Amino acid sequence: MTEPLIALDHVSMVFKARRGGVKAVDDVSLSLEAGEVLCLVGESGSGKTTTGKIVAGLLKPTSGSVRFRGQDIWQMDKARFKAYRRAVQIVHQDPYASLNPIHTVFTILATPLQRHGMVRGRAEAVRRVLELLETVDLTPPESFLFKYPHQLSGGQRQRVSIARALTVNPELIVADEATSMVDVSIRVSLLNTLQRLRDELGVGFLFITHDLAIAKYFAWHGRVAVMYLGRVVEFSPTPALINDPQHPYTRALLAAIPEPDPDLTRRKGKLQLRSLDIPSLLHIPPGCSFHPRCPLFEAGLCDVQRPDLVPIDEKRLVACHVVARERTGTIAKHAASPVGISSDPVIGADLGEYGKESS
Amino acid sequence: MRQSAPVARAPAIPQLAARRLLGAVFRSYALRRVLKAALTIYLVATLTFFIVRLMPGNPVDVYIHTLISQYGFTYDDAANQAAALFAFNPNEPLLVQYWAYLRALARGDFGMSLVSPGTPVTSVIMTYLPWTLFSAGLGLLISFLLGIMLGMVMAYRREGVLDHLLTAVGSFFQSVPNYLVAIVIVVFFGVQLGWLPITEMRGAYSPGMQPGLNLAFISDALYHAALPILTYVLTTIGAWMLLMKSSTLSTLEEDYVTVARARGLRDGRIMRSYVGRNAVLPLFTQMAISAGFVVGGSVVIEKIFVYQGIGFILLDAINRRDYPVMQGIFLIITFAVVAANLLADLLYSRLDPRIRVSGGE
Amino acid sequence: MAQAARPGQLELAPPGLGQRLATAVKVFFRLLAHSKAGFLGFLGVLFFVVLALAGPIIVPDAGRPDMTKIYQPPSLEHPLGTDYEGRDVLKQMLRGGRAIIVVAVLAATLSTLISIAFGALAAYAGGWLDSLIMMLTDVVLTIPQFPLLVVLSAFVKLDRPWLLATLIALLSWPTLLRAVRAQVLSLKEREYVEAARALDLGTTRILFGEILPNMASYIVMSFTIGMTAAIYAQVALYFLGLAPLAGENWGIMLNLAWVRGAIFYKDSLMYILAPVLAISLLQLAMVTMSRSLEDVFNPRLRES
Amino acid sequence: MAAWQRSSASNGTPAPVLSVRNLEVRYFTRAGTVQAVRDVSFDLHAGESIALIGESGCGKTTLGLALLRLLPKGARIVDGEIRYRRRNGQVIDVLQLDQEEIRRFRWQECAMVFQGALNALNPVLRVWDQMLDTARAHAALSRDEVRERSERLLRMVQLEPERVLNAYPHELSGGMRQRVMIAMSLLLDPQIIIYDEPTTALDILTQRAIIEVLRSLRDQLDFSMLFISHDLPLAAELADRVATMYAGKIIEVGDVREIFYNPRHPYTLGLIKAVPPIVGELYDISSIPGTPPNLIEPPSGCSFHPRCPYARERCAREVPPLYEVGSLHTSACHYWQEVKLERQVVETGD
Repeated sequence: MTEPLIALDHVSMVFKARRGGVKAVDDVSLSLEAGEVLCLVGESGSGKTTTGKIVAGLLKPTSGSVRFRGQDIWQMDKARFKAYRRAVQIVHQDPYASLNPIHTVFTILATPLQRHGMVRGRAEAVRRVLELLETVDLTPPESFLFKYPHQLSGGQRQRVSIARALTVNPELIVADEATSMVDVSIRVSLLNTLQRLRDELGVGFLFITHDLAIAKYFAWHGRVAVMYLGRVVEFSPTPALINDPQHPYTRALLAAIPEPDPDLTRRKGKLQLRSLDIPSLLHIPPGCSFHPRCPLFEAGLCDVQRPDLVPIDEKRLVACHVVARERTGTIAKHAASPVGISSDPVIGADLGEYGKESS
Repeated sequence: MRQSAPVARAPAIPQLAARRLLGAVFRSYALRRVLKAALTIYLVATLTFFIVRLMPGNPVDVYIHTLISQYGFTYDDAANQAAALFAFNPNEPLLVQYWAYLRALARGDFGMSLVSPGTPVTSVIMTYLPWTLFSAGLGLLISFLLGIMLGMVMAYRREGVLDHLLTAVGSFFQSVPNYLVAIVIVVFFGVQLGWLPITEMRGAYSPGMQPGLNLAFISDALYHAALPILTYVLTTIGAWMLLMKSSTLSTLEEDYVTVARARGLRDGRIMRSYVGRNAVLPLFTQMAISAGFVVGGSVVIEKIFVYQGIGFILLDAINRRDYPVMQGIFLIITFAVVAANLLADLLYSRLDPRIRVSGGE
Repeated sequence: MAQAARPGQLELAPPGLGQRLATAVKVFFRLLAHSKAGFLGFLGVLFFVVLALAGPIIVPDAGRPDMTKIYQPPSLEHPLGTDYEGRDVLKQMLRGGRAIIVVAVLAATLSTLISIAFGALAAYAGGWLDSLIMMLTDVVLTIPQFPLLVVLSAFVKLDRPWLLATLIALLSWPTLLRAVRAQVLSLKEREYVEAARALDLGTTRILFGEILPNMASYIVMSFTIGMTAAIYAQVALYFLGLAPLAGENWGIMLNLAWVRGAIFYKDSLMYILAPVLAISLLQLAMVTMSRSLEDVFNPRLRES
Repeated sequence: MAAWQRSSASNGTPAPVLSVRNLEVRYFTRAGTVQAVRDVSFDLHAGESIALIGESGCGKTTLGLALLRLLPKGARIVDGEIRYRRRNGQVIDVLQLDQEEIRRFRWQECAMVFQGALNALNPVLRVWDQMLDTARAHAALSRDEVRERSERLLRMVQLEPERVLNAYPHELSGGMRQRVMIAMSLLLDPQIIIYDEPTTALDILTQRAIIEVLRSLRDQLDFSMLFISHDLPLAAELADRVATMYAGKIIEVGDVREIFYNPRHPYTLGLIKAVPPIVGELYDISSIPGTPPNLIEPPSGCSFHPRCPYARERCAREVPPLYEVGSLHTSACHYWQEVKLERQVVETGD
């Protein structure tokens, strides 16, 4: 058996806060093969960005281990750590903060090339930088060489960020919401560029997003891990996750997303959550952290015992007592009905009188 | 997520209680500020002790030497004499002296004046401190209030004639050292033009006035303090104005101000409760610097106007090498500035609900 | 991947140093011209620096006391009149700037170095070291600086420029340190710094290549503010007679003019006004210049 | 106040609540004059919900602010009319109101909920004080009346009134703050509420909650809505009619189903193709080539022509009018007949 490229093994991350610790990532285990695309999907506070930084070696987890080709990165010798460091690169969300305003595109791209001895002399640096610019579809590349970041549009800056990640020939790129701050009309072409890197250069991606539509499009042949309050609650191949979600949280998410199709979206019913409020990371509920909002909640079970991420078939993992019991227990009593979709009005129940008397 | 340092390990059990107590202290903004103020005063007191005790040519040795060489004292007699004056005994180990010094300070005992035998430093301070507090405090207050008002006007009328004029005047007086302003006032308005009865305005109040809380005395005190106050106001108002202007400008950009206008609130209400109150908050952090600056400036200003406040006496003590008085005055000045800062901090926490709860910086 | 090694590409070299320098100078002047006050401030500072360098060379000595020419009014021979000993005021003015500016530059350099080193250290190290540095900073910030300086002057003979500068610097670093720390803290969380870490560019390169250049305007501004603070403090010390009145400088002139009663004679008005004006103008020039420096260093404004 | 027109209910269809005609808004900047809103006309009828969609910088937020005359310094309405019909039938021109009249018009007649709402509430005042401020600025309501009304509205948006009214804004989550703003927008019972990106920057489940709240409010209360959003799904979800904006102009208007199933402008088509549905098959998606235009010097003719796959020589020359392309459906494209939405399924789910 070959070792995966990157593996997180029971990784947790606790941040110090004024009032005790904040558990941003809680016992997460993931693994990524070379060239694979894995999407981390979750809302703000789900720990997806922190997980991404742990994978990129920018944060050291408070417990658990991060392995690169089977070796714990925090116990590597210097040379190996450097090799790992270069193998995993990161592309950030904010195109306005991810490039140093005082450097030109050339300096930004040539610095890592020269630092790691990948080019010799200025001429070679220029040639390689032009090549990189062309790779990320910034054409004609010459016109971008000596531009400052503020002279570029948001989409162009993101492309420079990607080119910068490519300077060290990485095997994995952690893309942290890399497309969410550019306009819709430009987003797709950025995604296409990334997809081409995967196909042509064999770069793997840890693609972090809050947008399931993007995850669906970018990782159709890959897998998606859904995170909630620091834990992975569902982990499965993308088509299965989108079309047959298992965890009540995933189902709620999919049911909640408005569709760009009036008929389809209005057919989606109301959310059936027990509470609208997301618990604070300072007070994560005991047992299953989703239990205060979960429609499948069973008292005495979900609020007491923490569900493990368990396989429910050969490809999918779910962390839910009820779903796991139904799918793997004797025989499921009823086919899992799409929980999020229902016509029962839960929200807006007491809107009764106001309309009548409004003057 | 942007928290910085990861927590290492859960604390051991015995530490928990202590940690909880510390936690409670750190959660209370007011308590934290009071502790910080106390710590500052303690550190300054310590610093002062070691300066006085350890500097080359420290006053105790100088005094003992003087007694021996000029008055023929034996070393022991001289040392005893010095001990009485300095509130510590130079023959004892340093740490014992330090402890005695701290205990004396806690009792409010600053020792005795060297130059005027029999006068406790405390009484010197009590005689002159009120006048500095009065003039510098009033100057600071007037300058702050006037500054934020003018700053808001400048922001509301930005790029207008008034804005440009006030910016120019404000920058000018902010740059020019306050004692130069005082000198110019004395030279021009006092001596050359003779518009101001500069000699008559000297002192903290007119000779023969009975100090008391009556109108006649207060107006007399104001008359004597007018020039120092004017100088403080002129030289600090520029900073307040410019700070308030930029703070107001950025507050005007805030969403809640646009929303308040969308809500149809009256302009006056928006200006006071939505713009003004939020814009003034960042200025409180400048109070530390400003209070220190005004009190520090009082040393020169009081000398120029011959206003008998604590700064005037400090210079006098330095010129006469009256070390206990110097030390006492320096401590009391620091204490006043720390107190002013504490006051500003507490006021700030009253005005900003976010501080009260989270205690963030 | 597209092959970019087309012929003719290799000539595409970045602008040379000379060209860059020329652009920089052009941009600098355009920006200063953009802010007229800033440009005037810059010219003012330039003037005083030249004066400090050249003054004592042009006027090799200030002349001898001449009791027959005490407090003379301005004349062709003595454009600013004479002092209480009958010496020429203008000559003293021309010679008296150097000492002041030298001490100011020394003090500002030292305090800027202290604040950058310890501010960056606090921000980078974090933890207890950060807490300790910040606690000390807060304490020193609260101590009224000038009274402390005055008290210290009773113990230390301030007869050496570097001694005076050191004392001033030791009291004036806290404001800048806090600013540097806050700036480094925010810069080191920037995404481009994180990307540089991922690219393994090394701490030195990150600190000097990514973080510090973004603080250039800040540092230069603070340096100027440090200088104004140092000028304020030392002139006050001279004026109060707490620093030895040896040599010639504007502070000493101020002191002598005040103490020897020059303020009471109309004829000797220029004797006291000249140093007042010179110091005020120097301070004003530095403050106005530092305000417009922000623009000069902001790359966003470089183009168009 | 100039009541220069009375509504005539003679022709059957009631006159619109809001009628915007040829509105022009410009920003006067150092770099030049930005034509943020160009020749915009539309009607909003009672009880109707219109979505104004477009990408950042297309002028949609400026348009929203212009309707309340809340434009920032440097921006000016240079031309046009904004006619508003009061409940009593009196029609006024918003652009002719004096300062005091426009102040009273705001919120009482037309309220606006802003993007994200993270910073829409004054951080130093409790929610209750801000509710009271709003009511006091307009009507002589007693404390108790305001209290009662606020509590009822907060309950309608699924918030606990006692807790929320006593809270400072920072004590509430983003979703709660947005719901407070929605409740506040209803406080004075306005005829029109403008929602500027009401769900942006909120989590998905919170977004859904807001959508449901808005939907149920609409079912029960009598007001018209104008949505401003870059988010197509939100429009699909909540709008009766959709107007697409590009480069400061409205380029297509139509019934929501018409726009989504039968778009007749290449830009609208491009937007729809860039955002496929989540559930179901994987559709082909594509982006619009090029970048949004510079509004200081917008392209000649049809502003979209440099990015348009259907563009011909005429498009660079001739400004397209809003062609009638269907029942109550207009499109500003010379070649609207050729524009057709076709979607390709790339792959089906397992």
